[in-house]
Amino acid sequence: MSNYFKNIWETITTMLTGMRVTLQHLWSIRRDNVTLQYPEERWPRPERNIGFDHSNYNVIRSRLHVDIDDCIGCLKCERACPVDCIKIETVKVPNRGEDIRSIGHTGVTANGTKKAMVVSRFDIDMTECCYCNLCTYPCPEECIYMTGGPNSEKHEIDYEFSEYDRNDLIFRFAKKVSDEEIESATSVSTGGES
Amino acid sequence: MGIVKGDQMVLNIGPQHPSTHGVLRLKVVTDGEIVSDIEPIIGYLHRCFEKHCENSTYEQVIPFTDRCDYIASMNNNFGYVVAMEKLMEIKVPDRVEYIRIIMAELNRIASHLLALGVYGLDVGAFTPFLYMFRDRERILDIFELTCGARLLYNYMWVGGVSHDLPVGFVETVYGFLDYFEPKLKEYNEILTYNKIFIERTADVGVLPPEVAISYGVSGPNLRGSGVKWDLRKDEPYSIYERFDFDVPVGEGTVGTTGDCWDRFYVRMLEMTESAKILRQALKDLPQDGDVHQAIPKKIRPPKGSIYQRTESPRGDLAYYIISDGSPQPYRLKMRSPAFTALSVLNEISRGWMLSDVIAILGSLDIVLGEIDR
Amino acid sequence: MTDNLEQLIKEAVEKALEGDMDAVNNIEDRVTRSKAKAALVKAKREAAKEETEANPDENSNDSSDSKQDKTTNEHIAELLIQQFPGDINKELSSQEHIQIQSKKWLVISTFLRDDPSCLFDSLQCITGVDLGEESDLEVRYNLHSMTHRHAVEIRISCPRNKAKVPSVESIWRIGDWFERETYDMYGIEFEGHRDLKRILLPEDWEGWPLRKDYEVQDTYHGIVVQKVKEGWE
Amino acid sequence: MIVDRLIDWLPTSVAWPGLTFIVAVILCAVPVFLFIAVYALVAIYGELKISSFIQDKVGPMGQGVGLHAWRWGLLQPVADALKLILKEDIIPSAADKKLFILAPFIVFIGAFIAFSALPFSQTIIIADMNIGIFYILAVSSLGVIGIILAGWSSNNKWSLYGAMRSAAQIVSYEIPAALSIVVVIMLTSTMSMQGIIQYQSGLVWGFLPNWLLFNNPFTFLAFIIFFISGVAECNRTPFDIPEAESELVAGAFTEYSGMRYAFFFLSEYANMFVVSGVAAAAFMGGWQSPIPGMFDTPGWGLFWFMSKSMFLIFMMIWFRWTFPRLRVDQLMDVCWKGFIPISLFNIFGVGIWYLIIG
Repeated sequence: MSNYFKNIWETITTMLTGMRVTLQHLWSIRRDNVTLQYPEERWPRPERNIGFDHSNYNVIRSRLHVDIDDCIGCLKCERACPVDCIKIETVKVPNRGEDIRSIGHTGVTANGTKKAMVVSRFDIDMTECCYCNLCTYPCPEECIYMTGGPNSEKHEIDYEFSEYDRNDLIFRFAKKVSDEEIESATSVSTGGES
Repeated sequence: MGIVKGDQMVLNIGPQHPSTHGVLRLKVVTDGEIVSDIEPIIGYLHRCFEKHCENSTYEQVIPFTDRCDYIASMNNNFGYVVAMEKLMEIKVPDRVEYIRIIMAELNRIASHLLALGVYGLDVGAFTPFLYMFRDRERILDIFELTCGARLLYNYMWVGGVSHDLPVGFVETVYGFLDYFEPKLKEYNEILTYNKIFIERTADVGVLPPEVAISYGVSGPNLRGSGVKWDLRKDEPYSIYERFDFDVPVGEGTVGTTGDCWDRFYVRMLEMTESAKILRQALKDLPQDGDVHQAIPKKIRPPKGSIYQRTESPRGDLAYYIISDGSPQPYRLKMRSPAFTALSVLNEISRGWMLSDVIAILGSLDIVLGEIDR
Repeated sequence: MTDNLEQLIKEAVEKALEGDMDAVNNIEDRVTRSKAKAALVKAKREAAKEETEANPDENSNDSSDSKQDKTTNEHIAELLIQQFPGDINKELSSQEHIQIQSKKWLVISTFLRDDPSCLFDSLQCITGVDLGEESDLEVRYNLHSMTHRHAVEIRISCPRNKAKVPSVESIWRIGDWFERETYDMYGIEFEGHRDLKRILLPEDWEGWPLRKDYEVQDTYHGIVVQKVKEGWE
Repeated sequence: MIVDRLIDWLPTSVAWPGLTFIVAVILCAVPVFLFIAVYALVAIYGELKISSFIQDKVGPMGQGVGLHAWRWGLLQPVADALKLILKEDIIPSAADKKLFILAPFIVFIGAFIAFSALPFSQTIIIADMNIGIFYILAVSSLGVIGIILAGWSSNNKWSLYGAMRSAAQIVSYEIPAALSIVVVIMLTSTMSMQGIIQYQSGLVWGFLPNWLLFNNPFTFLAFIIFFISGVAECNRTPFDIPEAESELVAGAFTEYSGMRYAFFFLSEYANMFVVSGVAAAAFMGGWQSPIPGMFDTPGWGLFWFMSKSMFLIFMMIWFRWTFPRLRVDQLMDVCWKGFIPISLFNIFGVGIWYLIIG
C-alpha cells in the first residue's frame, strides 16, 4: 500500500521535474536557440592553419579540384584512391618542359617541374568520391586538393554541389587530345622557331 | 524460428521501420502483443568490407573502417591503426597518442549521445533526442575543425594522424566539456529518472552476465549486466594506462541488474568518465611534435597475423589482420561488437511485448553498418 | 654582440621548450630566428632520446605481457597435448596459436571452456582464412577467459573441397552467428549447427565470396552485376 | 439555445414542419465546422511552435515571399492543409473499401457533434440540453468505432495493432472520466452545461473564484483525473500508443493518406478542444471571469472560455513534448489500478464533504 502511494508520488515529482526542464527551454528560447536559417545564415566553415607547411590551409573537404596546368600525370592520386573515382590518361610529349599553346598545355608547373606528359584526360567522379582525402597527399605538385585545400585562396570555398544529373558530377578537368594533335602542334611550334 | 501456431502472427519489423536503427529486419512471431520469437535478418547493408580490404592497400582500408561503424568512426580508425602498429612494431610519438585518445573519447561521447537520444525516441520521448543531438553537433564541429570531415574522418593513419591539431583546439574542447558536463544533469532530469521511462525500461530485457559472456556481448551492454570488463582498463592498448578513470557497471538501481535501464545508465555514466579522460589528456598533451614523423613511407608489414582488440563505444572491436608481406592485407576480419549484441536479442526479448522489443533493441545500441560491414 | 645573440637564442629555446613558441617567433632578425629554431629542434631531439632512454618501462612491460601470452599459450598447448594426444598438431602450432585436428574439436572446446585452468568462457571471434587457391581453408578461433583474463588462438584447417568442422554453437552461443558468417563467406560447413544458412548475403547467392578463387556471378535475379563502371570508359 | 432561437426565427413550413429544424441544424453546423477548421490551424501552428521552442528550435520560419509559410511560418498549417488536400488519395487494394472510406468520417463526427453542447459563452451554445455533459461524454466515445474500423479495414498488421490498442485504451479511460464528472454532477445537481457553469459563480474560500477546481480537494483531484483521462482519450503522448510512431509505424492510420488522414488529424485536434472545453466548463468555471463581477459580459465570456480551454490545450502539448510513451499494459494499469479507485474514492469523499461542509 505504501509502495502504491510511493509510486504515485514518484510519478508526479519526476514528471513535474521533466516539465520544469522543458518549460525552462520554452522560456529561454531566445537564449539557447540553435537553429540556423539555412539559406540566409550559413554554418561557419573552419578556417585555420594546420600542421603542414601551407599557410591558411582550410581543411574542409568539399570537392576535389585539380589545377590541370600543374598536373604532371604521375598517376599517384589515381593509385591512392580507394574507390577508383579518378581516371587519368596521359600522352607523352616529344620534348619535355615545352609549352604547346595550340592545345593549351603549359610545359612547366608552378613548382618549376618540367612536364613530360600531356594529361589528355583527368576525370573525377564526385558521386563516387568518399572524401577520404587520400589522393591529395601523394601529389608532388599539390595540384589536386579539396577546394579549400592548400590552394584555397584560388577558389572560393563552398560545400553546396548539387546537380540534376548524376553525370554532371563527373568533373573532367583535362580536355581530350590525341597523339596526332600533339605531333602536329609540336611540329608547328618547332617550325615556328626555325 | 519455430512453427507459427494458429493464434500467432508473423510480423516483419523493418527493413524500413522508424526504430530499427537502420536497415534491420526483425521477423517477429507475436501472440497478440506478446512476442514469442524473433529472428533478426541482417545483411541489407553488406558492403563487402573484408573483400574490399583484400583488394586495397593498407592506407586505403582506413576509409572503409570509417564506414563500418559510422557513428564512431574515430574509434574504428583507432582499432585498425593500433593493430597495424603492433603488427609493424611502430612506436608513435606521444603527441599522436594523446591526440588519438582525445579524438576517440570525444567520439565515444558523441556515439553515446546518439545512442541515448535515439533510445529516448524509441520509448517515445522526442525532446531528449534533440537535446542530445544538439550537443553531439558541437563534437562534430570540433572534428570538422580538426580534419575537415564531420562524420567519416579518415583521421588516424598508421603511425600518426592526418592533420595536426588546429590552433585553439584545446580551448575549444575545454569549452565543450564545461558546456557539456552540466547538460548531463538535464538529461537525467528529463529522461533517466522519469517514472514513465523507468517503467518502460526497468526489469525489461534482463541480460544475465553468463548469457552475455556466452554470447560474446561486450562493452556497455556487458557492463550493464554488472561485469566489470573494459579493455581500456584490463588490456590497455594505447596509452590508456596513464589515465585514471573508473569503469561504471550496472547495479540494478531501479530494477534488475542487466535490464535496459542499466544499459542506458551505464552509457550515461561512461560519458562522464570520458570527460574525465579528456580533461587529463588535454592537461598533459605534449605541446609540439610532428604528427607525421612516425608515418612509414610505404606500409608493408612483415608476414604474420595479429588479433588486436580495442574498446569501441559498442564494445570489443577487434581486427584480425593477416599479412603476407605485400602492401595489401591478405585477410582482414573485423569482429564487430554490435554483431554479437544483436545476436542476443532473441534470447532476452522472448516473452516480452512488442513495445519492449523496440526498447530492448534500442538499449543494445546496434549500428547496422557495423553488423553487416 | 655574437655571445648576447647566442644568449638570446638560448633563452628563446628554453622558453619554447616550456611551450611558448612566441619567444622564438618574436625574434626580429630572420637569421637569428632560424638559428633559434634549429637549436630548438636539436634540443627536442635530445629530449626525445633521453625520454626513450628514461622510460624503457613501456617496452619492458610490452615484452612482459607478450611473454605472458606465450606462457599461457604454451601452457594451454601442453594441457591439450597431454589431454588429447594426437589431436594437437605440434609442429604447426607456434607461440601464438595452437593447431588442432578438426575431429575432436567439439570435445576439446568443451574441455577448454570447463577445465578450471582454462575456463575460456567467451569466444571472441571466428575467422575463416583461405590459405591459397590450391591449399586448405582454415578456421581460427580467438578464445578469451573472463576469469583468468587470458586468451588463446586455436586454428583448424580443413580441405577446400569438403570443408567440414564441428560446430561449437552449443558451447559458446555466439558461435551460432560467427559460424554462419564463416559459412557464408567460405562455405565451411559446421556440422551440428542448428540452422546453417547465409547470414550477410542473400540466401540464393552463388559461391563463397572470400575464397581466393571466387568468381563474381554475372547476373543476380536478372540484374547484371557490373564488373566495369559504366559511363567511365 | 442558438438552434432553438433559429427555429423560432425561421418561418415554419406547413407542408413539412421538419424542414425548419433541418435548416436550423445546418445553419448551426456550418459555423461550427468552420470554427473547428480555423481552430485546428491555430492549434497546429501552436503545437509546431511550442514543440520547437521546447526543443531549442524556432520551428517553421518561412522568410520568403508568397505562400512560403509567410512570416514566422504563420502560413505553415495552411500549407500543410493544402498539401494534405492535394495529395493522392491511396486506398490499398487489399483494404475493405467501404469501411476504409467511412472510418475517418465516423471519427470526425464523434468529435464534431460534441461541439453542439459546448458553452462558448453565456449566450453562445448550440443546444443547451439538460443532459449536456452526459451527451458529450456519450458522443465523444463514438470516435473509437471509427478508429477500429480504420484499423480493421486497412488490412494491415500495424493498423490492427493500433486499432486494438486504441479500443482498449479509449474504452477504459471513459470510466475515470465519467466518474470524475459524476463528482461535478453531485455538487451542481444538474447535467446542463450552463447550469454547471452558473453554479460556479461567486467566490470560495473568500478570495478564490468559486470554480469546482478550487471548491474542495476532491474536486481538484477529480479535475486532474478527468484531464489526464481526456488526454488519453485524445491518444496523445504519453498515451499515444495507438499511433506510437516508433513501434507501430502510424498505428491505425498507417495506410491513410491525403484528405482522409487529414480528417483523422482534424478530429484529434477537435477532440482536444472538446476535452479541454468540458474540463474548462465543468471545473474552471467555463465563461465565468476569474474576477467575479468584472468582465462578465457575453463577449468576455467567450474570451474567458477560449482562453481557459486554450490553456488546457497548451498543457496537452506540453505533456506531449516532455514525456515518453507508456506501454499498453502499463496504460491499463494506470487506468484500472490508479484512476478508477481514486475517482471512486473521490465520489464518496465529495459526498461526505457535501454532508459536513457544503
